[in-house]
Amino acid sequence: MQAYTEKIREAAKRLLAEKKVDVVIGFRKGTMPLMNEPFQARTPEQADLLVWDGNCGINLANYLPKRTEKIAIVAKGCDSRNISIQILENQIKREQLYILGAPCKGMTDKRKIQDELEGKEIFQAEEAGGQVKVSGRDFEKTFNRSEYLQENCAVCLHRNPVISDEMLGEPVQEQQVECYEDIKQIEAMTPEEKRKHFDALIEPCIRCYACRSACPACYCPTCFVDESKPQWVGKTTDPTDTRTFHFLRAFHVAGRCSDCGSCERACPVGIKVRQFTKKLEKEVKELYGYEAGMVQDLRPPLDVYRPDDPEPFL
Amino acid sequence: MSEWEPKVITFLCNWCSYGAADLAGVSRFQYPANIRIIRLPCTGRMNPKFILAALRHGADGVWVSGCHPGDCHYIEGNFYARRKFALLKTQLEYTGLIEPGRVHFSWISSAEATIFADKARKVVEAIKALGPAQHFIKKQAEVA
Amino acid sequence: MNNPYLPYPVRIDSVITETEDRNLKTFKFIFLNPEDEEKFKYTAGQFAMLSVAGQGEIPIGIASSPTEKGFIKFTVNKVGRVTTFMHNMKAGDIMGVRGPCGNWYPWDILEGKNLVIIGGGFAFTTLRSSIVYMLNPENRSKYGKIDVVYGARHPGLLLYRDELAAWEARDDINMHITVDGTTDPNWKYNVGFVPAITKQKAPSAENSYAIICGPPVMIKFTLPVLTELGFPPERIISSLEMRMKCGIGICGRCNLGTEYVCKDGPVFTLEKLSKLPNEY
Amino acid sequence: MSEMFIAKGDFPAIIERLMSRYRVYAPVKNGRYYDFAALKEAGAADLGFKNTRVSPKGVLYPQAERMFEYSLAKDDPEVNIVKETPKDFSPQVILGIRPCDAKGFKLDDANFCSDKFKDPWWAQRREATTLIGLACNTPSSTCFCTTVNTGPFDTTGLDAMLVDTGDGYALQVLTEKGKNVLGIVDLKPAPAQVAGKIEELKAGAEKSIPTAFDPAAIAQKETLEIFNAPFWDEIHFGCLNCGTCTFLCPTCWCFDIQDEVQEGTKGDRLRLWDSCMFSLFTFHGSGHNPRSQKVQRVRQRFMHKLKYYQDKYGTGTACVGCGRCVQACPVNIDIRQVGRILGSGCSCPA
Repeated sequence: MQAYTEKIREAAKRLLAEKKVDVVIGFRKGTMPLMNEPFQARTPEQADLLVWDGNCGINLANYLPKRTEKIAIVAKGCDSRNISIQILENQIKREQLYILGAPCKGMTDKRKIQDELEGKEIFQAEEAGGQVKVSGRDFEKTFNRSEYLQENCAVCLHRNPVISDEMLGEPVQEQQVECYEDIKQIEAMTPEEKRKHFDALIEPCIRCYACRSACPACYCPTCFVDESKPQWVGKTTDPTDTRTFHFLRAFHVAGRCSDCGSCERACPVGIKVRQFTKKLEKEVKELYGYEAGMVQDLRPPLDVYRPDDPEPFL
Repeated sequence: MSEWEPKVITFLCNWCSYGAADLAGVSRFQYPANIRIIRLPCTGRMNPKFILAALRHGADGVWVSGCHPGDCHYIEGNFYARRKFALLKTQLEYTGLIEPGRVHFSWISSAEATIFADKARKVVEAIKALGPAQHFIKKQAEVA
Repeated sequence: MNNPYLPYPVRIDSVITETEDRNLKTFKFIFLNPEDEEKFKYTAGQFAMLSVAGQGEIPIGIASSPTEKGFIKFTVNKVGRVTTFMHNMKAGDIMGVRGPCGNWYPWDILEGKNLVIIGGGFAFTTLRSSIVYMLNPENRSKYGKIDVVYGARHPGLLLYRDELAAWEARDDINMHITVDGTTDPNWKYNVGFVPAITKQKAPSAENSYAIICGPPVMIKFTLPVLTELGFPPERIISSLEMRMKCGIGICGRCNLGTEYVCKDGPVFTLEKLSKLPNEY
Repeated sequence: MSEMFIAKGDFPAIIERLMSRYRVYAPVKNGRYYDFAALKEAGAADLGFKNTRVSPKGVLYPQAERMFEYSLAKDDPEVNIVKETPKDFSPQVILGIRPCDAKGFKLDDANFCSDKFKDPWWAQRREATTLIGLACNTPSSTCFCTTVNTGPFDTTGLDAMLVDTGDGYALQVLTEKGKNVLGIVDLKPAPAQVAGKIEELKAGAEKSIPTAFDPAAIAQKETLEIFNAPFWDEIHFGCLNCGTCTFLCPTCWCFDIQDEVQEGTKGDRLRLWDSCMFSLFTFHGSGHNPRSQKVQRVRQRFMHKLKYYQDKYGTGTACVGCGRCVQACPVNIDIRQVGRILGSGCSCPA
């Protein structure tokens, strides 16, 4: 995937020089190993800072809503799906965008690699081929990237961008994976077990709302957690409030979530918040045959109806 | 808890199910007094937050009822509601916030007073069988 | 340990609807514990946190003057959760007041000076406090000429109309009441925006200070007028509004540069403000 | 003051002794991360940590705290009167706090206890708390404490400090408070060679931490010059306004006050951590928001830490270089980089 770096820089310089766009949104190399920082290049010189590798997990679509200038943006499969949702929901106009499609082989899960190192700190990481070599004080270790992908990437079914103006590489082969294994496990639990499972899951939550802020589908003018008249949810880490928050957050992105994993990546305490959203993704797919952002002019499922929709709730 | 009677917050659409409740009343049909009716213009107005709010404030169950699909006074309000309800109910049960049987949905037209009374009995019975709601009630915050 | 977050309990003595749109009401409070009144010793220009149990707290300028004993008064605009709730409260209800908070108009510096007081809309509360304070027989001789320009969108939106009329009748204060427009054929005061009336009345800047409180747009257009009249930035005083929670410079949200508006403000000279980030 | 020594084998017994008299907070491993938690058993304390995920500020300043309570029942003679909630301010110990975090408490003191007002809860907990620190022998790559006027062996905020010498802990008792607390445990004097060992560890640790930026250079700059500088556009871009940095930070003290009502008859006034990263933080009731833009909020955080605090108190930055925000930021915004940019006045590759 690093081969994209050169192509992104080339495209960025060209687009900026030709004044086709005002900015190019991509990543620059992070100061931390296995991290990159979202970055917008405004000049051809800045374009040389753009990079691409397996640490570009944050969904760049998050930086689009309500912008007015012309923007080139690097988009993975998931990013592109969120962009099409945003276009449908009038957050950004298609004409404003020049999409550099990045077929994706998944993003590295820094935490998974860290877990293998018995608390030792990574000073440096290098990605080459399908491997990541990490090193620190007195150690060096190499990992197969495919075994250390973000969980959402490991079960991703749409690695290729669904819209683009220019592709950065050949489409990659889509995975044939069972993507709802953990959801099915939870479904099989008793109500009591489910409650305990989710209570334990969100127990560490500090209610910072990083999951919401990182989400490319969260752009309500006033989030429900910020409403005061009436106040739907309390602001402490009281268990009922935390449950309410996670439930409603997930419900608000039902059918609009591309499972990009930004929420999980952003969570400072490592909560697997995707367990809430993935179930809704599954239901929407089963009930309405809809997958977020896959078809350009198909509105999200809670925005439309069919007269013969199933009624499993009766 | 022998004297415990459940509180069931009931959201009824103004044009159909509320009419049915009204008709059930004037027809002197008996139905349990556990339901507390909140009138909505349309089930399309129904926001999942309302259901969560009811449960957080101590409701033992929630029942939402509106016009039959196709009969909406606003043409399509309940078609939208239907998708919300489907996802909401599954998700509520999936996350274990409530046990199956605490949240009910139905379509009842303004002429169906007997069905209304019947459904009210069934809803209250189902909720009684589950006992008082416990897990999703907002209590005094556990803080320092 | 003295707890600066704990409100003094007060009883609402009266609620007066000030404006025709019914969005502004003046609450008169009496302390439940008389000794609290002594602790709540304030100066004109300060504000207090009004506390409603179950709703929250809001920072509101003190509209009564320290020379008025036995009660405190606040004029509250209905905007958010607490204010809306307060508008439904009645005489006899119990709530809380915490403070006084913040600094005040620099009365020691203002002694011997002429004052031009410019207010717009409902930002007249601490100005009312100041005027009552200065007009008090014990204080009036300490200050020179007092000019007041006070404007509202129309006559029905002016606060404290009885008092305005009484001040109008006095000869130790020059009132310039104005409205943006009116259909009242008997309106006997000025018509025009505050900046225009300020320019027209042209109070002298000689040995004068200006105190200006009002909506941002009024301030924006009045400041050039004051500059034209010869007021330097260090003699133009304003009072800022910010979202506040603690009111005592701890909770952090009213931070502007090195200052906390609730503790180091809300009263600043224009000169001081020009050195602070303009995020207010 | 005097130097003592605790063999590693004796350490659990010492913790237990402390626990018999005090509530003892210590780093405890919780899944992937460490947190400071009140010990239930001595064995749970794990000093093999780098640093905790969330700073120990929560011990003195809980994320959510009941300030007051009141009755809303119409027939209650004291209806609507806000009253203090009884609280436990019994003596407690934070064991294993890092020097940077302890220094952070000192910086927080300036905010919570000013000349005019004292925050009663902070002040009383602070008074009741004894800090037995643990020096950092092997700082993380994200540490930059030495840049911001503290260090891996800095004792300024501590009442006593432990140094891990391999087979045991050397203990320096630094204050009267520390002496009183540790007076209840049997301590042996440190063997002669320990002092040299400590010096060696200290030098090694300090050497391993590079200087990240120059706080003095930031202090010298005009506030409005850096406030209005164009580089904020670049600094803020990636920020998600998630607030993670502020929640983890040992010196982010901003809070919100909320009322919560139970069943309409009684209620609490709570204070909760809040964050300048949230747009609601400064949102007026009228709808006006002085910091409505993301760039303004990001600027506020960094300016407050690196510039305003320096200017207000003259005691350095409101940052202790613990590196938590650098590690946890989901988009890798790095305060060290920001410090360099502020100090140099440009965003050229500094």
